[in-house]
Amino acid sequence: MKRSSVITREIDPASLINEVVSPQCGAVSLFLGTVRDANDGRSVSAIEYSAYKSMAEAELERILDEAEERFGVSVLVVEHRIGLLGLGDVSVAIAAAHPHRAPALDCTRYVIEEIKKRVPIWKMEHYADGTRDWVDPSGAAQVSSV
Amino acid sequence: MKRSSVITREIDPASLINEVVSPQCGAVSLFLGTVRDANDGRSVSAIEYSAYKSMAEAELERILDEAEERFGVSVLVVEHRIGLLGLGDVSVAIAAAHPHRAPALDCTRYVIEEIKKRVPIWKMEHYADGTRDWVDPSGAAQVSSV
Amino acid sequence: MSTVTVQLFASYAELLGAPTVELPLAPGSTVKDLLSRIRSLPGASSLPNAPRVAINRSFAASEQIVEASDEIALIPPVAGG
Amino acid sequence: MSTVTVQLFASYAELLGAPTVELPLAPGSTVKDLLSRIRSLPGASSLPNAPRVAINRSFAASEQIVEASDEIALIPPVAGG
Repeated sequence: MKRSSVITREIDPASLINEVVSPQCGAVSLFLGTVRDANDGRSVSAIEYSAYKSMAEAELERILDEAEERFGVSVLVVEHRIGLLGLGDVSVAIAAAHPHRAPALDCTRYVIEEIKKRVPIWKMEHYADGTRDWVDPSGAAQVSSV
Repeated sequence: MKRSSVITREIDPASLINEVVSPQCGAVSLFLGTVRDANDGRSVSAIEYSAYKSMAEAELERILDEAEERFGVSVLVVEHRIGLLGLGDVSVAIAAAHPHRAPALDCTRYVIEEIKKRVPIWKMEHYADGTRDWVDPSGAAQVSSV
Repeated sequence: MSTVTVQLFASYAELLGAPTVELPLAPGSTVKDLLSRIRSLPGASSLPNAPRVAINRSFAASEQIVEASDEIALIPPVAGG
Repeated sequence: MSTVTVQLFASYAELLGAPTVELPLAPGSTVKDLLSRIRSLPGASSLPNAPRVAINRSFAASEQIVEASDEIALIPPVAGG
């Protein structure tokens, strides 16, 4: 059972856990990305996530297929939220279950690393001082925003 | 905020998540150990966990201190349940939060690996055929049970 | 000569002032050809040297041929998670 | 000569038929000395060669001196998680 989606509603970590827990699996690994109040020394007040939704979902599906192939994890759910998120809100959740712990843990890490590299989702950070900016983790020239 | 305990009530993963999520941390890693329906080719019906409780809690505390020192993770909660657990029940939960994902993930893995090595908790597996046996992951001579 | 629509997102949509641009496409054009056409548009001079391009929802190599029926998008540095 | 109580758990408690055993302790005795006394008890022959010992809720080395006031326990192979 593998599933991924890009959603606008709130992510409910408990329901993801319930979705993957089963008597066949002895280990569940859950990763949550949440909106942090600071980035690069600037005070953040909110983050606006946007996506190329159809490609983001296709790319997530490819990542889950790779994860299954690499780690043998077939119980794997990913949700990425887009829209305006407040501090502490969950932006991404990855839940993996496996009979043994190592594949569940390895798989979760793989999925979050790949999401950060290649899923077409962007964030515009809103700062406490009223300014905002696109986040560019690649370190390429920042495009300054309004 | 670090906390660990050996408990007899049900573990509620959602409440552990709520305990560690904060606007200061962008990453939460949760690991759950659950009761699996099979082990070493035998069909398991339940697992009875017992502990040297005072030492288990002391050892957990030492593990959390080491994890904080190694990974800089100071928001870290561990609960280990003992007693008779049914299939799919959560036996252990580790929740770690950190501003960045790598320390949160590394920390969770460290804690579960150390728990398995040195926290004085034992399981007696109950099998579908009515027999039961102590689990000895060390591979030392199994002490056969009733 | 046909016309293709290129989708723009996030900072790139802001730079070019629109969520899509229409471009003429000569038969046999590659991703690279398309990019040099895009670069001549107003606002596009601030694009990085080799922005990532997706064809039909997959990242494309610069030598890949672009078809008029393709779904084409320019992908700014991603920041998901 | 004083007396110490050794706590037993799980499979070890089952082997020795009790959750604790009382043992005489000569001054200056080490963990190793204690273990050889334990090994002479009924049921203890099935114990592994060097079972882990905890003194005051920490694992102890075999040369550690045992005091009469110590909290002593034999730790079977752990299986938490």
